[in-house]
Amino acid sequence: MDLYEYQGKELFRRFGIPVSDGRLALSPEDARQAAQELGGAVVVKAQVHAGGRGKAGGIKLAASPSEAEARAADILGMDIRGHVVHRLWVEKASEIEREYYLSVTFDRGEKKPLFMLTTEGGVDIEELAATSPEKLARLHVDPLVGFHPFQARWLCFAAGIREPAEQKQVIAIVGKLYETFVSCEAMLCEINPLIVTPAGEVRALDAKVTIDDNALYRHPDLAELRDLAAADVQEQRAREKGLAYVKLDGDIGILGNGAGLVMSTLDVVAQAGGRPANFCDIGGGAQADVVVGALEVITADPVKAILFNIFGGITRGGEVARGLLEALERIGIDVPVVVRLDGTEAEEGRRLLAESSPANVHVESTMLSAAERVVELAR
Amino acid sequence: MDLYEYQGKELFRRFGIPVSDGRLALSPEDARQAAQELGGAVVVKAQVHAGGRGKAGGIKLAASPSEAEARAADILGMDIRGHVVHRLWVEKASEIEREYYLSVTFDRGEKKPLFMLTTEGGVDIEELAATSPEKLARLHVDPLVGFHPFQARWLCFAAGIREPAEQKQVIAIVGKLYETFVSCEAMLCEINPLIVTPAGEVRALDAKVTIDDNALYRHPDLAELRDLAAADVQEQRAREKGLAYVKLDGDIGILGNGAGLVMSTLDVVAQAGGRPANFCDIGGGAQADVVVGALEVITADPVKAILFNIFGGITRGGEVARGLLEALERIGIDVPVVVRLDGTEAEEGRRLLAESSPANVHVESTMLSAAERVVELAR
Amino acid sequence: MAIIVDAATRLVVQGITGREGQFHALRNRDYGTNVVAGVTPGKGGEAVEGVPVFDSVRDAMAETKPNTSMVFVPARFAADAIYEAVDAGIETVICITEGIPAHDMLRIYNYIRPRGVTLVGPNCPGVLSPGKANVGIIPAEIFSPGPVGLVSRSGTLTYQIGNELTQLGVGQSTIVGIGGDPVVGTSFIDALERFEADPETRFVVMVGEIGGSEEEKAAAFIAERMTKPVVGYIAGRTAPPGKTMGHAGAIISGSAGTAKAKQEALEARGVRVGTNPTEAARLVADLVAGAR
Amino acid sequence: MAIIVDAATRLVVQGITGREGQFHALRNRDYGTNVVAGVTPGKGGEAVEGVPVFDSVRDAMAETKPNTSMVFVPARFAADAIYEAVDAGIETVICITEGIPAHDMLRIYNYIRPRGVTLVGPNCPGVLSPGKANVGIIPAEIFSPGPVGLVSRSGTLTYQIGNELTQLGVGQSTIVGIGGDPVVGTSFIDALERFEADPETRFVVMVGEIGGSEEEKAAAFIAERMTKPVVGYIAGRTAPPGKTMGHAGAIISGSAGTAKAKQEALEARGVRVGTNPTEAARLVADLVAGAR
Repeated sequence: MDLYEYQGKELFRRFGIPVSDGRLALSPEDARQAAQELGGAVVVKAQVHAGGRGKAGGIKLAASPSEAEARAADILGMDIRGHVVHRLWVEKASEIEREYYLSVTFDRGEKKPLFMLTTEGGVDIEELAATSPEKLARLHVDPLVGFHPFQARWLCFAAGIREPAEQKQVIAIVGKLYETFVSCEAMLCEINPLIVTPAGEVRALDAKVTIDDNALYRHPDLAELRDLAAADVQEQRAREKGLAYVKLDGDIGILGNGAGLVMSTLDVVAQAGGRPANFCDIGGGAQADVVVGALEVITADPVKAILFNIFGGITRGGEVARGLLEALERIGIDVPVVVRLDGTEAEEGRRLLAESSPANVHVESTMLSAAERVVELAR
Repeated sequence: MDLYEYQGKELFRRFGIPVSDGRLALSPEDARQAAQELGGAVVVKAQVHAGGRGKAGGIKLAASPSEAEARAADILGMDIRGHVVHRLWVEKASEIEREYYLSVTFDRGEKKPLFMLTTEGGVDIEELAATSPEKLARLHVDPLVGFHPFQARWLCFAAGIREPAEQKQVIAIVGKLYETFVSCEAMLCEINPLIVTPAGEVRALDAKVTIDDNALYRHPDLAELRDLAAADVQEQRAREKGLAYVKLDGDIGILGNGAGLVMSTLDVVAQAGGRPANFCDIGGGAQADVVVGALEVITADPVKAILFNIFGGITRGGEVARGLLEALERIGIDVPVVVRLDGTEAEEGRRLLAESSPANVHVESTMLSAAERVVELAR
Repeated sequence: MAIIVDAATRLVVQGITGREGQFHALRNRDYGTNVVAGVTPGKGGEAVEGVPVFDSVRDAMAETKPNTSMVFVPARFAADAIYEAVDAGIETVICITEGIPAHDMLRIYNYIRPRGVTLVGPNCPGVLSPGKANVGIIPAEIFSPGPVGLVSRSGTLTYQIGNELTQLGVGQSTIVGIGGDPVVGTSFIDALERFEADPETRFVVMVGEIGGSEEEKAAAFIAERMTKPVVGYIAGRTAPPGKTMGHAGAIISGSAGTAKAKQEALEARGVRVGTNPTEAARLVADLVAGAR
Repeated sequence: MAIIVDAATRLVVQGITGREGQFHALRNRDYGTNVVAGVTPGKGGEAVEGVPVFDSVRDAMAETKPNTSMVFVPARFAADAIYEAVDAGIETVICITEGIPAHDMLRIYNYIRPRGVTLVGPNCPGVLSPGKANVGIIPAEIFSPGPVGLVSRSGTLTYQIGNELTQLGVGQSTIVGIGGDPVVGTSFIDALERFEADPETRFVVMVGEIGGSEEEKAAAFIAERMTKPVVGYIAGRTAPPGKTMGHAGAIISGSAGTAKAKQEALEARGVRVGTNPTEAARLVADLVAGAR
């Protein structure tokens, strides 16, 4: 789960990482009010889960409340890389002397948390890592032993931060960021930029925090943020049904069991010349009702045909067929449904479908032929 | 630092370990009031850092507020193994079906926290470990990996606690006790007895918690308890001066550098037929003012003579001699002081003493001769 | 020989009295796996169709000497179950459970590695050595003994490719589902290393997907350390960046973790990569036929 | 040879710019110890009487290749300093600092042990191998080279006994102050094991005190594994129970940890125990004389 900047900053504040004062605004009036309360110049920032907000015009300076209102009106409703702006964060404008970059994330290869710090702030970190790795201080933390202050000191020295007062603040922020990372079970905590003001104060000017979905049950306070953060109502509905669902931009609904198989199904449909409308994984061991729910979700997208690709292990073909038949009856699906059933109890499933033989259900015996058939039927 | 039962229970409550409702009482009137507020039968319990309170008459049942007042009057001022009762804990009386024992402590040999659980509650745990080790479930926790619920389950099964509802409560208490142990940096957290009520509720009926003195700087809330817990004003004064001081019951003041050397000095004084009045370790690298402070502390006890045993490493003989001379002048010590100086700058110290040569200062060249001399002078 | 599970496997099933746990424990036993015990706290002394159930892995160890554990307990209790297995002296833990928090797995990984414990998963279909033992939920009937080692981040995709191989008359030495989570106990490299050392394995299929850089690392490992031919397939060629595709680990972050980058990394090291499961299976079948 | 420190020691001093750190670093160097570097964060690039100072142990390692660290930083920062030393690849850490929280030491101990790092202390006077190297605060002038290994929980008591030995004409191979805290990195057994293996050590004196059961364990170790004669002394024969006698670890809990119990455990295993430092020194001198 990705947090919005303002949610991430609220977390930072809770863990003692300095951030600027600000207010959430849902309307231009809110923004005016926020600017008034904050006093002085403010920055109006679009709250969307997309990079490059600044370049896209989603971040504007405003010298007065009325200017803040006008900028908010400009930004609200903007489409930034497919994300419509519904929320703004209005915060006190900061004077910036220098911009750094600091993050802690999962190093999936090393299986350890990885800190990265550079004084080349504001840049693309992947690019920096590729072109000037010597400018990027990297440090792994042993998750059993935890973080120790010497590591923060070493990061500072390695990144070339030597001014004592500044170093002291950065060291404290590194420690608190690790605490945030572990306490909130984050997959990523990124501050880009971490700024130094002309007065020498170090502060997080942005916040990018991703929380592990699997850990949310231990963090009801963070789980609540999800509902607010949910970019897509349909994705949320699918999640509530225990489905992994991703909206795509084509017209063929894709449903299968197991993330790898569904991804592969998208690939073969694309190879056959079709465009998937979504990705829907019913997971392992799904019962008929889950299949019904999944069909409800994917038919909420405008689909011309549906591909049903099941290779049962823990999932049983009979259950899947029963779910499909039930859904046809209950939801009234009239687009063609291509079904490919293999693995556990596949014969049983195929038998059930053959017995009932609904007009719009087409059974195929291989994944490739099923993909070709559904593309054909979607034309 | 040992906590009183009521302080330990307050900690337990904070960490979610069930304890009985109770009130602190400093007078019989307090006890009456407490009993009134709690309602029903109460137990009046002496708050002292000594075992065997019950046998000594320091724990009494009271059926009514007036009875509680009377029992409080009996107990306040009692001397329990050298500890005068100044505080009472008045708590709701518990019905007891069974008594267990649960603790987590430092296993100094294994260098790991050690849990002990037995259903043979209320007994002396050392004795049980010696006579019926099979009745004592013992389990070490890896401090880097932390505690895991399976360990609590295993403890329960090993101790023979099998009733599911009871087991569930004990498992929860084990987890919370570990949390208390680690969060408060305790050296010992002991619940003896851990009771099961006829209704099947599991609760801590006593609390023995020892906090690591060295960690108190990280726990200001616990450090505050120390002032309340301080059994001996003099020990507290010594601690404030950075001295390790223990009051004993003889008449020879003992001062030295290093705990081992001071302990050894007590031993040789005893071998020479003397009785030490105290143990005072000025530590390593003490300056003259520390020596003065130490002499202030040990002369507050009724001493007939003082033995000064210094073998300097980090401690310098000159500083010690200067401190002694300053103390003689400032505090006006008139009892004989036997001095043995060796190690770093011992010559300098001996020279300073010889130059000043106060009438009551006797320099000896060995530890044994110094011990013999001070015993002689104390007669 | 095969790898990870074989005729020497003595299996304890943690969570054996749960619905799925029982179903698969018995299915594994029916296949021929030596299921020596089950563990469900509080049900010690019971039995599941002849498999004795213990309160703890320690008890199961004392009585039945298992060397391998299959973890089938719910996500909230699974990390605890893994620690329990390791603490009791289990050498190989195969964790089927899905949804274990990543920070838990991070600690578990760093805990087990220096102790020499093999962990497969979590969120994986298990390990099957056709004709020898099956530990997990892999439908054994679609596989057959043979020379091809199969390692995959995806369960159903493994069945898909295994099925195609079997239809082409090519059997398998061991099928390892390493799981789709960001932190898994056995990586591609760990599995490849074992296949390289296993005399019964002569070819390897590696089924990757978007996210992370394990396939890229495996490519380097294959080039430097493998003598046996490897065929690859990467799922998610059309997945959009920034979206988690079902598996928590299947996400393209920025420009990293794309199927294209992975395929290129493999091909640059001489690994043949199929563009779909059918093509990958055919590439292997051609290799096997060529070697005959 | 000697144990723990010797002519091969290359010392980095953590906290070298502090008052005591500087004093003892230079004193150790004057004795002949090879002090190659100091570390004080923020003072990298400076020097203390010719000893280069670095910002981190990692930097010191890169430039001067120390193998041993002496930790002289305040208690609140000492645990961090030990982790830093180990992380940088230091093999032997001698921690003089007093007052480190016990839970910190518990974690450090369990961290360093599987990594094969030797930790002496904390809250200890250090290690001296007369004529070779001195790391710590032991006043070297009261010791002289010879056949007796000395290990002790107490600093000043060690000086006392060392002094008496020297006056009796008996020199020492190495003096190890293991420290008086409840959790120390090197136990009596660890030191005894090294003395047993050290050809230059022919006799051992072990100076214990009340609290814990390390002396009892050492007694068993001596009986089972030591061929060299050991003489003991236990301080605190008259200490009352339940009182912490200066050292955090020196406390009699219930009936455990008394000097009497320790002395009996040692004597039961054939270790001669002196009732005071002078007597202990004489017992050793007699042994040495007898062996001549």
